[in-house]
Amino acid sequence: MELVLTGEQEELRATVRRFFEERSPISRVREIAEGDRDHDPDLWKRLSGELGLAGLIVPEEHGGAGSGHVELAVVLEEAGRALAPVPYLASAALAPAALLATGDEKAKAELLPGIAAGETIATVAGADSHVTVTASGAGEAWTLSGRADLVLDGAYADLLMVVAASEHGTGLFAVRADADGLTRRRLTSNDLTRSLARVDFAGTPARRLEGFDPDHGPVAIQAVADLALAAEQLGGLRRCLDMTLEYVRLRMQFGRPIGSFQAVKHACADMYSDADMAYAALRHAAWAADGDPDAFPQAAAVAKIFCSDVYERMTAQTIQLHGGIGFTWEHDAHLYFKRARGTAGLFGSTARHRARLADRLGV
Amino acid sequence: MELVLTGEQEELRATVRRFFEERSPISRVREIAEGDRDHDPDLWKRLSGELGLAGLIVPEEHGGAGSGHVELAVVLEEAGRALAPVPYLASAALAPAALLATGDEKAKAELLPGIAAGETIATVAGADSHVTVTASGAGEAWTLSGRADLVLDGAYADLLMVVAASEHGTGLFAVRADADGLTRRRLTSNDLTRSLARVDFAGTPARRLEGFDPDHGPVAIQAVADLALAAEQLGGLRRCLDMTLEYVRLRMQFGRPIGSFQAVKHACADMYSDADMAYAALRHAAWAADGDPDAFPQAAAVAKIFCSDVYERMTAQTIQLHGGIGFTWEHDAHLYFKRARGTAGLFGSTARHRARLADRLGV
Amino acid sequence: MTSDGGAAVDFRTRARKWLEANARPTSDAEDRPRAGIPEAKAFQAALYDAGLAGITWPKEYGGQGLTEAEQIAFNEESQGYDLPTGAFLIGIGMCGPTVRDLGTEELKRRYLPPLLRGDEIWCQLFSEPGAGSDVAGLQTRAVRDGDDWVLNGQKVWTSGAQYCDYGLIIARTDPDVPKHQGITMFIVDMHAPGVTVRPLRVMTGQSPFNEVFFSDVRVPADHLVGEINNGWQAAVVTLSHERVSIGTSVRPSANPLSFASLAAAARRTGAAEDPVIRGALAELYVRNRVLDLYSTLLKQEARQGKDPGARGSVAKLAGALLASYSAQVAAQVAGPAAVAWEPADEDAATLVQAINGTPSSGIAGGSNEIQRNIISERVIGLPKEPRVDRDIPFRELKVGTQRRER
Amino acid sequence: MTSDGGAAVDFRTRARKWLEANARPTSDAEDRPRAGIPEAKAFQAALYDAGLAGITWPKEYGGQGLTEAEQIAFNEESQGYDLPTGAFLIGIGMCGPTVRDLGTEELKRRYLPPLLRGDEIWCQLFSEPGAGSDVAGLQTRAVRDGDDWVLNGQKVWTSGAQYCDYGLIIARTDPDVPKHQGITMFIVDMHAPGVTVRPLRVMTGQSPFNEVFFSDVRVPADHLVGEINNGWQAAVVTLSHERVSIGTSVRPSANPLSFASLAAAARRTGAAEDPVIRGALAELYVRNRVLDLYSTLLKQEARQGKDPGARGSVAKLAGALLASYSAQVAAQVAGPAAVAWEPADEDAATLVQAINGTPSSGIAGGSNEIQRNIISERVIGLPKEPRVDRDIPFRELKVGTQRRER
Repeated sequence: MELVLTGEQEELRATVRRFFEERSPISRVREIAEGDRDHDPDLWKRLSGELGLAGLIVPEEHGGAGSGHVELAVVLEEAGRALAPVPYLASAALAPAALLATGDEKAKAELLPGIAAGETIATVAGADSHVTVTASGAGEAWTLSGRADLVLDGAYADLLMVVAASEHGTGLFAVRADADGLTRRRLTSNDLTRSLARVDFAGTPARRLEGFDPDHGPVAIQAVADLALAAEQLGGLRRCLDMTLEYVRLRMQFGRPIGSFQAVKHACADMYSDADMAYAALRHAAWAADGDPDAFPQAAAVAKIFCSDVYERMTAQTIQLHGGIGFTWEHDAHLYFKRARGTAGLFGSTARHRARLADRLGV
Repeated sequence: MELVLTGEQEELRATVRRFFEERSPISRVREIAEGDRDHDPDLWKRLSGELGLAGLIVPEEHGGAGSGHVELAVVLEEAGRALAPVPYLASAALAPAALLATGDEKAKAELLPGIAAGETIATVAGADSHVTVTASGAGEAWTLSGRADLVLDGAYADLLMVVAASEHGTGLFAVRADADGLTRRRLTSNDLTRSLARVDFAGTPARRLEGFDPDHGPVAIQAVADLALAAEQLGGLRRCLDMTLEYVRLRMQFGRPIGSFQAVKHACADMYSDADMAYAALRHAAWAADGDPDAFPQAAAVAKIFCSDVYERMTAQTIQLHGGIGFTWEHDAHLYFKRARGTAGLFGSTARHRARLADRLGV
Repeated sequence: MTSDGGAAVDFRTRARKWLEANARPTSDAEDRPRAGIPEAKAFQAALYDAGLAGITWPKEYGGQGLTEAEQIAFNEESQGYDLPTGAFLIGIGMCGPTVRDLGTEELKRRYLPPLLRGDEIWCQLFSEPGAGSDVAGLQTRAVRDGDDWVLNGQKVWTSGAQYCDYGLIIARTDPDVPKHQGITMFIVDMHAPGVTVRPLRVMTGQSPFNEVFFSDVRVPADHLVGEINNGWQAAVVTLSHERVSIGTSVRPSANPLSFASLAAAARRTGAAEDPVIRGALAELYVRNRVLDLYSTLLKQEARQGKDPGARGSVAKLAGALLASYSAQVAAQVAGPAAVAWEPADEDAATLVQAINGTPSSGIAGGSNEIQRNIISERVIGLPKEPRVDRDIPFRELKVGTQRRER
Repeated sequence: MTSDGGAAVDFRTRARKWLEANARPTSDAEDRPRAGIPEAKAFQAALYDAGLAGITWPKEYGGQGLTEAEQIAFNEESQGYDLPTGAFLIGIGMCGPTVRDLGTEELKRRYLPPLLRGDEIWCQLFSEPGAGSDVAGLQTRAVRDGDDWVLNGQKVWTSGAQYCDYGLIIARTDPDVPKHQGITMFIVDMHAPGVTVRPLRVMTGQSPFNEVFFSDVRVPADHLVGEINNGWQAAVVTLSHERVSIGTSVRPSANPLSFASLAAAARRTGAAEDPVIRGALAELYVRNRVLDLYSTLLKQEARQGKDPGARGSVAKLAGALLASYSAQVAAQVAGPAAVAWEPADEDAATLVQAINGTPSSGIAGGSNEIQRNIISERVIGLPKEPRVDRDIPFRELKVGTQRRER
């Protein structure tokens, strides 16, 4: 087990943080969010182009960087910290994970290069192993029916990878944005910095991917989804800790910085402890993805459960310790508060994660 | 709704408190508890005789005081505060409540006077509407089979009122301590100040009480059980609050009373708030028993759930704020800590109470 | 449950009849839009003209000169109604009583009758960006100039400032003494030149409060309430009326985070079948119920002459913690619908807006931390912490964030 | 996962072989009684004689003079074994290192070799009834008399005092200076006249600690560790070794409150079918697991040269909170069996005893409140609170409860 980042990984973090600070300051994030736009195309272009990060975990043979999940987690932490309005989680984590969970070399060769280049924005419907879409057909003629909910960036993605049930067990299907019988509606998301869609399939033609294990495939996708979300959460919650610690040092009441009052100090100590332990949980999940694949789904679930709870507590306390200013629209705290609650409920609630973990642990 | 005690009720409290302080100081409680005795017969004699409190809710026609449940709750609060080793809850609350839930005037006339005088120590098996004993027979020839667990004072009571299932629905049965086929074993109780028994019935002859409604009877008994336990809990948790507030004023560390540190102050504020609200919840349940009988079972459940949780938190915090001394055997805190956990699990766990309350509320 | 004397019985009957004829039952509340200011003013004027406003206030200032018994009777009778009196609560509950207690005879005669009749609406101007929990750290200045005082500074969290006519403001009149000793209270005309009201948007997306800026706003010297430099004591009077006012105020109708609303939602969505959620809903019921019972207990004790002291802070704190718990249960009940919803799904939008509003409950009206200070010091009587700002001239004190402009 | 150099590989092999031959695997732990002191002493002597004790200690004081790499190798190899070395942990982990760091050459040569070999067992004597969180408020006095110091006072929470040979004690040598400045550390012979050890019964019914009374106990003047009146700094050294020691100590075997134990119990009783309990068990697993991972992270960072600073307090605090949560889950899982049980039901008795022991985790070794102070001040760097006792002579300070005898 290796929980300490290498120097290169820390450098990657510094680079990505600087990139987001320069290219996607919070004023820009708000502009996108309040303008009700799906994402920031310019930022996405730079992130995939200049930094080449869209293909981070895509193998080099398919135009990617062939890096590991530790690097992926680092980028997602920074994206979560910046609330960056880009489809990074969907297109650089979920979609490649889904494709790589198949043995369909032809599909990989066709689809991954566009994803790695950032030219194809891709996402996954049904990443939470809660399959609500059914597939029927055979050979190359398949159609999908049903509804997938809370599909990340689903309203504007170019390519949807859909986990669907069929007579042959659960399969993975690729659907183009312009397919017939495909209806995508952007939902009103409480987390303004996140684009979520409801996607309806009505006899929608789809391509079935080969070599997708009905049992392990969905678990593999869910594991990456859990890791990716937890990484975003960790980045966000560490940002909240930073802003709170800065504020309690600065804010004077009763002739003292409020951070000198024991009640505030102890609240900060709990926040720090939570964040420091969440960091360990996330590091382990990211390491396990490549270092101990059998343990990965469970490690990712642990990280998702822990980070979800910490993020919710952290954002509530961030507002509480900021007092009135923390409750205003102009302050950033509410963006994180809503992101925390939005992500805790993505890819399965924390309660459902716990129930599944209990199953896995043989309780 | 009347939540404020009358002057007479407050006087009753003062009298009972003084009685326990004089007759059952904690040194005496420990003597009984560590001596592994079931109860303090002398204390019980005085409580029923001198004070006449064993028959508090028994109607005057049957030798009791004919008082209300508000008075009963006041006495139970003081018994809980003193951890008094007497079968008051079982014999003065549960057993009369069970008998009064019947229409069996003959049985009442025969049994209540002895209970009211404190000469018959009585208890109820199955007070938590979780019926595990079955009855068979007809007319005056009934026998009981099965096991009742955690029967309060069941190892030495003279009379057991047993809630049991029969072909005619749930009924109430009276069993004498010397009945055939009756096995009673005192259990090791974590709460040293409480005597609990496992009672096995094997074709045990029993007397069936008339006019016990199979639906409402058990609910009525459970309501009194909930109220009585909650009252004991309230008395105990208020004692813990008192001892903690006294200690944090007295204990000097870092040149200050520890009660001047904000973390300790805020912990005390939460404890005080919990206790003050628990008081309101209990007062309402006690009032409802006579003042709004339809609302009583729900009010009693609310009080039991709330007081159980507060008592558990309160006793844990009492030890925490006392520091090391609070963890010693010689300090009283652990007696209350164990009582809190013991009572939270009596007559149905808090989780089961919540589930039942959800049913009742039509969730 | 009522135990009025003879006169109070007559009063109760009169109130009941008037309410039946003029007020709308709470049960209709959801079907109708909230009353606007003109409608509210008309209602309050009618209430006043019917002799049902300012029930316990002296007659010479527009009140009815009756007793607490009549006030209680009115409160009880009005419980089934949704009275559109929200805009007047601060004026009648806090500002008016302060003027009544501390104002000059001229001020009382001039301002109290129109205040009670709803002809003039009032707001309260205490909080500042740099003075939140530490209200006495306020920086708004008032400097004497001829027959006037000249106000400069900023207030915040002001409810209703956009439609108010007068405000009760505290400002610093002597920065060379410790902070509590150099504050004075004034009545300020909200329509005066130099007063700017700006809505303050909060995290729910709504703007229920305002920022108010004062730029060389002139206040006549006779509009001072209480003594010069004694404004902190005056503010304490105002806040003590706030406590009473909160205790007797009308309930909000149709709270989406109430047990009833969430239980109904859980039945609708099937979440009620989940044992974990059932347990959470039962617990929510318990906490709601116990807090209600606690408020009742305090009221019943008060009626029997037992001063609740600062125990109102227990209810305030418990309410904030309950709001936070309610939001958690709501998110469990709503499930994915609390994350994102069809734009047309107003139920989801309303629920999430309520969830987003809960963080304010631990801050507004005194933070949880301040309530715990109050409970531990004023109710329990634990020692105060060492204070570092008691004896320092305000001028030398650091206040707020005082961060350099970036 | 091991990356030893050549010499360390040899060492590892040697350690592995010795352990295989001499130690008992953890899996056997539940079947056998705990080792008594004579058995433990024999084991430690064999370990020492095999060159496996004091691995990183200097050779001249009985150590092996090897590096941290060999220590890590030994720790890793011994993980599958239940070593009966508990009685020596305080001596080897805390007292010994303090003597090594601060003691005179004579003291080191006299005391360290038998300490490492387990021939002499040590205890630590810091806490007092009046000095819990505030250790520096200690009242035990040491007064110089000829060539000796004479000790009077009481210590408490002393592990192993009933079988210890020597103790590291701090006592007040100058009450006329502020409390931190008048403390001195000594080595005291636990068999000396005037030392009384009394077992201290705790709420579990067990007596894992002792009270130790000192009545005119004479300590030779050369048994002072560090400088006179510099004992507080010496105590800080001891406690810093405690942190490291806790970090590398052996796990308790078969914890009845662990996830594994409680999950097994839940399967046995059927409680595992209750969705509420399933969720609680999963959450318990998560918190256990994350705390383990956090400890691993700190260790891995330390190996890479990143000082963990006071972040050990995060793990300490989290461990205490976890113990409390575990006790809650245990009570849920056990249900009625946690209330009362058949006298012969040892599983229930063991579980409840474990539940009864959890309150100590938030107190012993520094309370949760103290840990939060440390985290906020030493890790985060938030300002210290105003201190009222820094500059006052100890003599004038109030300490403990100082309650009048009743």
